Order: sequence, then structure tokens, then C-alpha cells
Amino acid sequence: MEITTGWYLVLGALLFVIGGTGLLIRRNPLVMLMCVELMLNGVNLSFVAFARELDDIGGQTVVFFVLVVAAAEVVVGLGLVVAILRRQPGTTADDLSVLKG
Amino acid sequence: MGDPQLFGFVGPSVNWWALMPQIILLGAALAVLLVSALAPQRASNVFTTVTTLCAAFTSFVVAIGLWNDVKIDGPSSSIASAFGVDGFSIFFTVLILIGLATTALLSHGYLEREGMDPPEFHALLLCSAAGAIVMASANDLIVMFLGLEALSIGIYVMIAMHHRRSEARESAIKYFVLGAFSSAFLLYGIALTYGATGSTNLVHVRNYLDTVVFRDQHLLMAAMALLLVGLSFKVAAAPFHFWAPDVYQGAPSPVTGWMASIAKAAGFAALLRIFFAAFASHDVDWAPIVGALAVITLVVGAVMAILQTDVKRMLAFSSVSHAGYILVAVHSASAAGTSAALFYLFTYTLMVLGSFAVVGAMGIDDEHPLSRYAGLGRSRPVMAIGFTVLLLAQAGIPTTSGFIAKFQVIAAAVDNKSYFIAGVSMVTAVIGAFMYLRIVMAMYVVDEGEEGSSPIWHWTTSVVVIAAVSFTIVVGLVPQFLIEFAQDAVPILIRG
Amino acid sequence: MQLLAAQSAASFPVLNALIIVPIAGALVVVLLPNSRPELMRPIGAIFASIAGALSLYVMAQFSVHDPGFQFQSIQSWIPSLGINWHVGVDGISLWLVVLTGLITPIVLVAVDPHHDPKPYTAWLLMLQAGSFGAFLALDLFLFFVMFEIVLVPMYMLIGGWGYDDRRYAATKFFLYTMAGSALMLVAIVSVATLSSGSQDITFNVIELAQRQALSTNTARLCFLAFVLAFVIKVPVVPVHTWLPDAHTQAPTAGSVVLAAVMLKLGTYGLLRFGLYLFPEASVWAAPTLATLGVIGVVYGAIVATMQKDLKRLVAYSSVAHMGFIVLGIFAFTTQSLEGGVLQMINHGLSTGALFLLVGMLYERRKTRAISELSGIQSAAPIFAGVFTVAMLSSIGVPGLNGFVGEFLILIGSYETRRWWTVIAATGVILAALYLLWAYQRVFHGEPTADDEKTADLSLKEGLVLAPFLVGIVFLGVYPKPLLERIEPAVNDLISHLEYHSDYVQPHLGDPVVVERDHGSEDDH
Amino acid sequence: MTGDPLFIDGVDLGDIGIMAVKVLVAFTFLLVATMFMVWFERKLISDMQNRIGPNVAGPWGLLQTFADGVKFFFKEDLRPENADPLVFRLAPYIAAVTAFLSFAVVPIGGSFGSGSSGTVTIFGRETYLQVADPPIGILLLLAMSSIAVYGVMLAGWASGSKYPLIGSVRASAQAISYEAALGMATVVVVILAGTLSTHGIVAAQSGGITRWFVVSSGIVPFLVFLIAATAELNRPPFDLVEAEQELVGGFHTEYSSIRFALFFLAEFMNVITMSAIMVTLFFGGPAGPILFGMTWFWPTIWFLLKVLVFLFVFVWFRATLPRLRYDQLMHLGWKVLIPLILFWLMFISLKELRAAHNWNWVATYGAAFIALVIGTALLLAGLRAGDRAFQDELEEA
Amino acid sequence: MVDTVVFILAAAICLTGALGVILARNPVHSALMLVMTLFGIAVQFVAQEAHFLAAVQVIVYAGAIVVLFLFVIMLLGVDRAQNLELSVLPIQKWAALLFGAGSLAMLGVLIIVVKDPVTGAEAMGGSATGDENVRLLARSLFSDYVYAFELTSLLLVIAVIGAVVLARKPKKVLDSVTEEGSEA
Repeated sequence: MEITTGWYLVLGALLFVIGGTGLLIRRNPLVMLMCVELMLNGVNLSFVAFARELDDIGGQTVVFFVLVVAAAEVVVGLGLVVAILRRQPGTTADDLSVLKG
Repeated sequence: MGDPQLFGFVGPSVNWWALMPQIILLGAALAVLLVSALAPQRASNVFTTVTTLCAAFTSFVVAIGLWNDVKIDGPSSSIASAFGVDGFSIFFTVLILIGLATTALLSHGYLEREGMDPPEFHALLLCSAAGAIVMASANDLIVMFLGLEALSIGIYVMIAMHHRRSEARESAIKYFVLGAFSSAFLLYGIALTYGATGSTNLVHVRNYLDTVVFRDQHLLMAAMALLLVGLSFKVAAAPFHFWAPDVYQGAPSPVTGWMASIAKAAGFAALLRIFFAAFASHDVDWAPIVGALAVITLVVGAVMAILQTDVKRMLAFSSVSHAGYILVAVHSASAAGTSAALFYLFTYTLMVLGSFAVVGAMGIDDEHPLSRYAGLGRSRPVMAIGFTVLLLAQAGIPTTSGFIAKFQVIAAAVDNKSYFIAGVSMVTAVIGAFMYLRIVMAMYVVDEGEEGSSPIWHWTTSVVVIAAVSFTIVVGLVPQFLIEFAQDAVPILIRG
Repeated sequence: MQLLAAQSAASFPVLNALIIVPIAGALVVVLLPNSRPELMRPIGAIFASIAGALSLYVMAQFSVHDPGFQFQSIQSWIPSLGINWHVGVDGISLWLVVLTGLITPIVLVAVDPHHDPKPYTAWLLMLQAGSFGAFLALDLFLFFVMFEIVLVPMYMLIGGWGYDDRRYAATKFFLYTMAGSALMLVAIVSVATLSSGSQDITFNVIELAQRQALSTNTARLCFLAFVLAFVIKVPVVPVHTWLPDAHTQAPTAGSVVLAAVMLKLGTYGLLRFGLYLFPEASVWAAPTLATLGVIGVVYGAIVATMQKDLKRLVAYSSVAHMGFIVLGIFAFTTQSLEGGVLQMINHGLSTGALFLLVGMLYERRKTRAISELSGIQSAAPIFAGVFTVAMLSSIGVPGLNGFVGEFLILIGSYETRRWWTVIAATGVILAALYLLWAYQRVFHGEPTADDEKTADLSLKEGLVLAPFLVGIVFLGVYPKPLLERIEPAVNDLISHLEYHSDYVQPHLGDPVVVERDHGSEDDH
Repeated sequence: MTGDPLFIDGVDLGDIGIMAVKVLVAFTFLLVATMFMVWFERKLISDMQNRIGPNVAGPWGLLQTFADGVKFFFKEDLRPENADPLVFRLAPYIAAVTAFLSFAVVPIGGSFGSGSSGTVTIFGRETYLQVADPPIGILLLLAMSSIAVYGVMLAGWASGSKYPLIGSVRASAQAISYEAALGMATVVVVILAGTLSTHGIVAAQSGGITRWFVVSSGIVPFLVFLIAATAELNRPPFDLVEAEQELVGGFHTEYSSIRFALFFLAEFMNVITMSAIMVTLFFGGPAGPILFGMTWFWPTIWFLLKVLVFLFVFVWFRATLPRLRYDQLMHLGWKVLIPLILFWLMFISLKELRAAHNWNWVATYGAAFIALVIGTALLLAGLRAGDRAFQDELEEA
Repeated sequence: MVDTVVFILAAAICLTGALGVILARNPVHSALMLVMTLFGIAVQFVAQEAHFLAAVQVIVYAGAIVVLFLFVIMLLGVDRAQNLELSVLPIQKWAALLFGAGSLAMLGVLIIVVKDPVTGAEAMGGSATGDENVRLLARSLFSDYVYAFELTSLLLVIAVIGAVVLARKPKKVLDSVTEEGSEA
């Protein structure tokens, strides 16, 4: 069996679908965020596969931007999660001031 | 020593003038941040607001200059064709800058009242506006995506900045999760577009689609569907609107206004540029889907709106149904439709910002049960009449800009022989009107024992409301100038 | 634009002034200081009267034998969309304009809103301006704007100054009317777009009526969309339910203007935009619409009979009367159309007067329930007398105006819609039944202690009612001035109808007043 | 620079054999070197502290580490009750495996002199003296060092105990903070070398000591790299992770027996790898004079000697420098090293750009100087403002 | 042959990891499973000659993003991280069902097009392997995509501001407003 671009696309699509489904069935925002990452990775894989198929570097370049976007999203998303939890009573996030040395 | 191949490299040419609006906004954002970091006592609310307004104004002047250039020289692109300098992008730049100035004014009183940090808020607002401009001017799908992310991420944070409301943070994370979800769809759509056409550049995509006949279109169709889904989330079109009511309700009012107006406008800018400009040759494929989406959106927006009891939720669903009207215009896939969409967005932006100005003034903590508005017509007649005008404009009552906007949408749909959609949009307008009338009634008709709350008024809010109302009525009476503006903005960059 | 050349040579654009004066009045009233509430209504009344005087000026200057539109004024408004500010008046709209011009100052003087006089006055003036606009508009877009915009003042009046159930009534009124006009907008755009062909798109009613470029089916569909808007406004029976609520809950001024002016928007619309724009479709749909009109006559009468609330009774009588007018319109004979137009005026006078009277009664007794009133006649004889005249006019007693209108409608309709006419005639009898019965219950009999104290008409109230009485009697005795102005326009409309459809008016009898002027189509 | 010449003409059994040998040699070398390193450190520190150190097991105590290893091996493998069973077991392997993998891209020999491209000939086949030379070699190092964080982090978390958790959070924060500086110091080298391949980097430094990047990049990147590397390794003076006074034993408090040995192994192995990387990046790798005899032998010797110097430096640090406080650590990383290396990176780039485009000397460096002054001023002002705000907060509290 | 084996193995790793992410109860396990997927994808990248991306994938995703996840989980405390619940959709399960069905249909389409060539579009830039790959990537990054590249700085600035704003303690609010007044 030869591995054609299509197989990579299918793998990417599967990752995308799994991520999307996970995002919808899980209620933990942290896991939801991870599911977003899964989806983005599925897309990345597709980009790279297309880049190879087209013999065009553009598809690979795009993956960089996706990485940056993913990073920015995660930073803000996690910030939100922390912000939500630290405002709830009985917080432990503030207890971690130990970490400030 | 170093690699000459590496360092001898010369990048693509840059039309700095066309980039100025964004650069000014970002510069202002950095200035605000720097001042707040270096001299916190100087970074007062007034300072940040004034900085934002100045930046918006300067950019505005530049944009007007650009508009004249484009009118003379025709559309062009810059930075390796990643950035379109055309009437379309300048139209949206102007719109976004107006929205920016308005939101800055709105947030002025609000931030102080609700104890939020002005410098960070304004920096995010400016960045978000820059992202919106990028999104509207992008000539490359990836640039568009990055602009969208800049816009959205800024909004996520701005929503969550209201420290005292747990609803704000919850709505922020809701919006965030679904926003990220939709971005992933959009991105997947971009990937498939890239795969199908070999480029993410819209001009290349268009040229490719114009010249090549596909053996099978699965990839392209999937790409279009995914792009549509991703952008539908952003513009809150049904059935991808479910985040809107919760998020609108939870977010601080100025941010809600920003989301409902500029985020939506930028989303539609992207939608129009992608579908109308790049996928123009395949409109038989996408137009019916957009039409179906429009019908669903209209119906859902109107029907759900009348079931709400919270004013912000009502306005959220109204914003959903407005998305439906604009989709009707997009559906027409014609120049008339596009200019109708542009006109609609312009007028809608001011209506919605004016409305949220009033909503924002209605009391601390940003809670908005309808009962709060009881008797506003008596206690604050001017504000109530302003709000009434804005609401009636949203309902599409004549002599307001909202009517002219709806009229053009209908005209575009009829021109396209979409009588059914035109009919649906008008019928849903009536259903939706019920919701606006409820708010108006609440303000003017007070039963025994009903007591509203008195608004916390700030003069900046008055400025915004008066400006929005005057604009709404002036455009409602003499719309010619804005129609021409929108029509001139339509020829979208289609060559390299 | 060749039509620009046709602009009236009259140096003074009186029709524009008609619309602008009340708006200016509203602005003036809004800018008055809140500390002087007593100034609001008088100043408003002055502006409304100026507008009324202008409308009389128009009537005086109106060229009697000209069937076309007079005093035309065209200004470019939204050139990109082919929309103009285009107003003009012909024999059909002339009297409605005059009615609007006179009713508004009267109600402003007559009815005390008890609270918030400023917005009240401003809204009434806006209502006047919008009604003028709707009657005068010769541009479909302008018409739609005016047709819709009148909703807002009326909505505000019902909501702000109405009775207990005003929220419901106001919203229902607004939504019903807006729902009707929703599809009309689509139809307006369709007509303009589809008629344009290779020419410029235009919303000019005259131009569109000349072009007749739509295919039969399209025209019929568009016609139905227009008709839906108008039958709701009239209202014709299955879609009339907003009217009793609106009338009952509205403040007296609202009821009067609603009955006298706003309902006419519907019948006027049927004439101007139904028959004129879609002659073929009108002929096609005439039997149905005439049937609906007749149903309205009978149904309105029967339901009115059963009402316990005097105001609601008058409201249902409106349904019946408007049914008459619809029948007249869709009978397509000179007499029936003349009668229809005349009856619009008559209904405005008689029902307007009745609503005013009921309002005055309510002011005195704080109730409108028929069962709680009796023997008013002995306590307030003049009041009872005036009521009698208005009521008889409404019934259609010979010598009063109602008779002329109804008679013309019945005569005219009999030629083309015989059985409809026969049934509608029973409506006249029923009207006599329910109105006289109500009169008997309220004004005759033994007054209770409360009824005893009912004050008679004051001088001011008398002066307010006088114009109505004069109109009722004058038109009943000498309707010629109206008819001679209405007839050319009506004849013109019928020949337009004949020209564009296979309808031929049965040629019977001589013209009632003036010689027939078969104005050719090119006259415009 | 097209990668290992071994694979140019396809892959046959012989090539695979050579690869296997290389892997085996590298593995063994690392293990042995680690054992030696442990002994070396203990011995050296005891010398510096005027103690004797291990001297019983084997000659000069050379087998002490071996003995310790055997002891670990036979200890009972404890797992705390609260521990996450899977992750608890996984963590040590992550730590050890990444340490091994990093070494794979380090060229440990080969002549890079004039004309020769660093190849040696084994069994008639030309090859590099490194396990692998991927085109992105240096990135692999960065990747592995970022993966190494997982070992520490998961170990602390999986123990289900308070101190290890705090220790591991500290460790990962530290690692992430200093990775930025480490990466940028590497970027300076990459800019100068024009390649990411470790082999290419070494090749770019051939031709005398002045071409070693420690000299030609200015000494700053090297110093930054050295400090950041020490922090990455959690070596003293940056060993807050296992500050016994505060955290008992840090992230591996709950570990015992062979799993603890794996952490221990990984730590010392990382020290060796990091030394080797520094040699590769800044000191010309195996470059050095070929004195006599076998040409392939001497570079390796020079390489080992250079590594040994760095090993000594690390131990020296441990023996002499006091441990930093956590806020000092963060201060150093974010407010000193990163701005410094960032500026240096820009400076180097500017220098190269000037050369390539023939820009005016004065204008270029004048602009750079002004930028430097403004940047420094802003940075200092920002730091002062931040300190003030912090003081205010303290006073309020 | 080798390609096939590598693909299948890496794909298996990816999918196992992905399923693990969404099925694991403990968020830390989810994060580890995510790392596994990321590695699998890095391998796929290498298999498609995208070496540089593979390295960046590991450095950025595994080295920074997932570490950040773990960091937050540890900051919050595992129990809290585990019990964190958020109802994004009123009808989440149904939406998931719908989404799953829809995507499977789409996947079906994709499987139909699993053939060579997929796209039919011609090459625009050209790619290469090895060192040249990195060079081309850099060139593309700084020519065709330089605007996008600059925009990423905007994104990162926003993310930094956002993180600071969200993570720091709020300043004292107006005296007229009680601190916990609005907390439900």
C-alpha cells in the first residue's frame, strides 16, 4: 500500500473530528482547550500534506502561524481558567504564593 | 562570516501608507501600555481614552486620504499581495475606526464605574481594532485568519476584565472555547482551499478558479462549507449563534457593543471578500447554502428574541437576526448585494453601538432585566427617545437608517429573484419588531408597582447616543451619501 | 427625467409644505420648555391648523376638471436607487388630505391628554404629517415610508395615553399593520425592479402604472402583497381583529384619527396602488375582495350588535362601513368608486364625531359600558342631539352624508356585483339596528343618580363638534363640490382599468354630475 | 551540507551496521562517562572542601558510583499511595531518554580542517562521527531540552505529595524561563553559521580559534548560554528545585530505588550533554591541532578535553556559588539575560546585514546605539516602576 | 514500505493519543495523551520532509503549550482542575452527536478522494528537503508571508497583555461598590 496525500488528509480529518467531538462532549475547559489543539493539529497535518502534494513551501509556512495562534489562544484560555478559579471561594491558586519565594 | 544568501535577502515592497491605520492603532496601544508601565499615575482613564480617540481620528484621516488614492489609482495590493488596498478595505477601516472611537467613549464612563483597568482595556481594544482592520483588508486567507484571531483574542480578554462579575468570566470562556472551535473550522477551510487551489492568496485562488475546471469539487466544496461555518460562528448566524445570548449577556456592555458591531462587521468583511471576491466563479455552489443559512438565521433570531426577558439577550438575538439580513445580501452574490451588505453593516454598527451605550448606562453590574427599563420614558425622556429611535431603526421602521438598509437588502434579494428569502426576511422583521416594541413599551408604559432603576449617566454616553441617533435619522432621511460610499466600496481587489 | 419637466409650475410647493409644517410644529413643541405644559396643545393646534389651512388652499386651488395629479413636486432623493420625493394630489386624495388637515387640529383642541402634553402633541402632529405624506406620495418608496411611519405616532399614542390594556392593543396594532406591509415592501421592490427592464429603475407610481411591464402572474402576486397590507389597514374581516382593540384602548384623539384618517390609508391604497398599478390583477381579484368587503359589512354589524362597550361598538361599526367602501372600490363603476371615496370622507366625519362623543361621555362618567349608562338624554339633551346626528349619519339616513355615499356605492355596485350589493344592503339595516338600540339603551330610559349628573356639552365641546355637524349636513345636502372633483379622477382610473384589462364598465345611466371625460392614457 | 555522507548512495546493511555501532558506542560512552562524572564531582568537591571523598570502592574510589548503582538496583521500589501509578513510572524514563537523545546530534570527532568536511572513514565508508546529523540538529537539542521538563514536572505531580509538586512547578518554571535565553543564544550561533545542523555549525568554526563562535560572536552569547544551561540543568547555583531546606528533596523526594537512579543518571547525563553542546556551539567542537598519527583520533581527544573543562566548571560552580533565591532567579532570567541576549542577537544580525548590504558604518551602529540607549532606558524605567508598584503593594498588605 | 510502516505507526500513535485526550478522566492524562499525538504528528511531518516543522512542533507544542497546560493544572490543584465544569452549550451532547455525524459524512467524502493527485492545483513555490527546506521556509516566511509573520507579533502582544490582565489580582474597585457585591 502506498501512502498518498489522501491518507494524511484522512488522518488530519480524523484528528479534527476527534478534537471537535471531544470539545463538545467534555465539560472541562482545560480538556476543551486541548481538544482545540487537536483540531488545529489535524489542520496542520493537512497543510503539510498539501504542501508536499503541491510541492509548495507555503503550506509549511502556514503551520508556523497556526502554532503562534495556538500558543496565543492557549495563553489566554488558561488565563481565563485561572481567573475563573481564583475568584471562587476556597481558592488554592492564591495559596501558591509560596512560589514567589 | 554570515551567510550572504541569508543576509542579502530583500523582502517584498511595502505600501506603508496603506498600513498606516493599523500602525497608528498599534502604536497607540503600545504607547498606552508603556505609559501605564512606566508612569502608572499618568495612565489615567482620560489619558487612555484621549489616546484611543486620537489614534482613531488620525487613522481615520489617513483612511480618507487612502480612499481618494484608491479612487484615482484603483485597487492594489501590498506586501506580496497579502494586503488589499481597495475601496472595500477602506470602507471597513472607516467603519471599524468609527466603532473604535464610539466604544472608547462608551467604555470611558463604564471602566471607571465598574473598576476595570483603562490602559489594558484600551490597549486590547486598539489591538482588536487593528485585527479587525487586518481581517477586512486581508487578501490572503492566513492573514485574514490572523486578523480574526487578534480581534477575537482581544475580545475574550476584554470580556473577562470585569473582575466583579463571575458571569463576565464565564461568558468569556464560553466565547473563547467556541471561538477557538470556530477558528479551527475556518482554518480547516483555509487548508482545504489551499489544497484545492494551491494558494491561500485570494487573488491566486480567484484566478485559479476562473481558469481551471475541476474534475470533482469535493475538496473545494468542503473548503467552502468549512469557511462558511467558521465565519458563521463569528457573525453569529444560526445555527452557529448559540453562544451569542449568553456571551452578550455576560460581557461588559461596551464590549458587547464591540462584539455585536465590529466583530460582526469584520466577520462579514471576510465572508464577502472570500465568497464574493475569491469564490465568485462558484457562486452557484455557495449562494444556496448562504441563502439557507440566512433564512434559518432570520427565523431563529426573530423567534428566539421574543422569548427573552433580558434586554441584553434580546439584543443578542436581534443581532443574530441582523446577521440574517446581511446574509440575505451576501446571498445575492451581486454588486448590489454587496453594497447593500456594506450599507447595512455601517448603519447597523452605529445603531447597535448606540443601543449598547444606553444599555451600558442602565445601572451598575451590568444586569439587564426588562423591568429595569420601566418608566425610562418619564425619568429620562431624551435617553428613552434616543433608545426608541435606535430600537425602531433596528426594527426597520422608515425614516431611520435601518429601513434604508433593509430596503436595499430586499432590493438585492429581489434583483436576484430570491423572492422567498425577501419575503421571509420581511416577515421575520415583523416578528422581531415585537421584541423591540416590548422594550419601548417597558420604557413608556408603566403599570402600577413597577419601578425601574435610574441610569448612571456619563457625558460620553450622551455623546455616543446623540451621535448614533443623529446618524441613524440623517441616513434614514438622506441616505444617498452613504449608499454612494457603499457602492464605491464594492469593486473588490480581484487582480494581483 | 421627463417627469421633472412635469413639475407643477406653481411657485409654492404647497404639498411639501403640508408635510413639513406639522413636522416643524412637532419640533417646536419638543423644544418648548417642560415647565409650560399649558402651551403645548395650543401651539400644536396652531401648526396643525396652518396645515389644515394649507389643505383648504389646495382644495380651493384644485382644478376641478383635471383628472391627473396636480401640484406635483419632484425632488431627487436617493438617485442611486431611483427614488424621488414625489408628491401630487388628485381628486381621490384631495378630500382625504382635507380631512386629515381638519381632523388633527380639532382633536388637538378637543381632547385633553391629562398628562405629558408635549409628546402627545408632537406625536399627533407627526401623525398628521405622515398621513399627509401617505395620501400625497406618488413614489412607491415614499408611500411606503409614510405608510409605515404613521404607525409609530399611533403606537405611541395608544401606548402612552391609552386605557388599561394599552400595551397589548398598541403592540397588536403595530404588528398587524407592519406584518401587512412587510410583503408589500417586497412587492414594491419587485414591481420597480421587474418593470425597469432596460430603463432606469423607478418607483414613480405614474410611470409604473404606464409601463405595466409585469407578467400577469407576477403582477397578481405583487397585487396580493399590496392588498394584504391594505386589507389589514382597512381592515377587512379576517384580519380586522386589531381594530376593536386599538380603538377601544386608544385615547380619544387616537381613536378619532385612527378612524377618520388612518383606516382610509387602506382603502386609499387599494385605489391608488391596487387598481392603478395592477388593473388586470384587480379585476382578477375583485370578486374575492368584494366578497370580503360584504362579509365585513355583515360581520361588523352583527358583532357590533353584541358589544357591551360603546366604543367597541363604534369600532365594529367602522369595520362594517369600511366593508362598504371595499365593495364600492371593487365594483369598478363610476358611481361605486365615487361613493367609495365619498364614503371615506363620510366615515371620517361620522365615526370621528362618534368617537369624540364617546370620549366626552367617558370623561364625564369614566365608563363606556352600555349597561352602566341610561337616560343621558334627559341630563344632557344637546349632547344627545349631537350624538343623534352623528349616529344617523353613520346609519345613512337620507339628508345626511352617509346616505349619499352608501347610496352611490349601492347603485354603482348593483350593476356589476348584484348579489353582493343585495347582501351589503342588509348591512344598512343592521347598522340602524345596532346603533339605534345602543342609543336607546344609553340615552333613553330612567337616568340613575350618576347619569343625572352628566354635564351637557360645553361651549368648547360644541365648537369642536360643530365642524363635524356642518360637514355631515352639508355633504348630505350638497355633495356636488366633492363629487365633481372626485369624478374625473375616478373615471380616469376606470378607463385605465379598462385599457389594461378585459374589463368593460357596463354603460348605464348618465354621469351624475359632470360630463364624462374619457381621458386618454397619454394625458398624464 | 547535505547530511551524513553515509546515506548518500542509499542504505545497505553495512550502513545500518555502522549506525548500530555508533548508537551502541554513544550509549556506552554516555553511561560510562556519567559514572565517571559522578565520581569526578564528588571527588572534586571533596578536594575543594579539603575532604577526601570516596576512596574505598576501587582505585581512588572510582567504582563508588557503580556500587551506588548496584545498591539502588536492589532497593525496594516504593510507590506512594497517592501517586498516579502510570505517570509515576513514566516520568523517570522521560528524563533519561531525552538525555540520551540529545547526545545523538553532537559531533564527537572528525577533522574539520581545510578541505575535509569532518568525515571519518570506517570500513571504507565515509561517515560523520555523530549518531545522526538531521538538518535541524540544533533544534533537536532544544526540543529535547524542552521535553526534559516533562520528566521533572510529571515526577513531582505524580508523587501526589506537596513538596515534590512545588519542587516540580519551580523546576518547570525555571526551565521554561531560561529556555528562552538559551534558545536565543543558540540563534546567534545559527545566524553566524547559517545552518541548523550541528555538523554544519562545527564546520563553520573550522580554521582557527578566532573562528570559534565564542570569539566571533563576542563572548556574550556564550556566557548567556552557560548561565542558562546551568539553570536548565538545575545545577547549583540554580538548584532551587531540590533545595533541601525548603522542599526536602524536590521533585524526586518520593522516588527510590532504580527510578531514583534514573533521575540521578539523567541529571548527570544532561550535564555531560550540555557541556558537549557548548563545546559544539562555541568551541569548535572537536577542532584542534592534529599533533601526530591518526587524524581521526585527535579531534575526539580535543573534544573530550574541552568537555572535561566544562564538567570541571559545573562542579566548580557547585562548590563555590551560593544558591539563588527564587525571585533572584527569575530576575536574572527575565530581566537580565533575555534583554541582554535579545540585544546581542539584534546587534549580530545588524552587523551581518550591514556587511551584506554595505550600509554606512556610522549610521548603522549609531542607530543601533541609540536603540540600545532607548531600550535600556525604557527597560530600567519599567523595572523601577514595577519595583515601586511592588513596594506599594507590600505596604498596602 | 518503510513509509507505510512509519505512517501506520505514527497514525496509530496520533489517534490513540487523540482518543486518550478526550476520554481520559484526569486532565493530566489528557495532556500527556496530547503530547503523544503531537509526537505522532511530528513524525508525520518528518515523513513528509518537513523536518523543521517537526522540530518546531515539538518545541512549541510539547515544550511550551502542553507544559503550560500542566503548569496551570498544577497551579489549580488537580482536584479543582478535574472538577472544573463549564456548560458551553445548552444541548452539548446533541450538538456533539450532530457534529460527529456531520464530520463523519465529510470524512467519507475525504476518503473518496484519497487518491493521487488530490488537488489538481499546480505548484506555486516549490519545496525541498534537508537544509534547503529550512532555507525555503525562511524565504517564504519573509517574502510571501512576511505580513502574516509580522501579524503574529500583534497576536503575541495581545496574548501577553491578556495573560497579565487575567492573571493579576484586580485593583481595588470603587469604594461605592462592595467587593463581593455581585458574586453569585
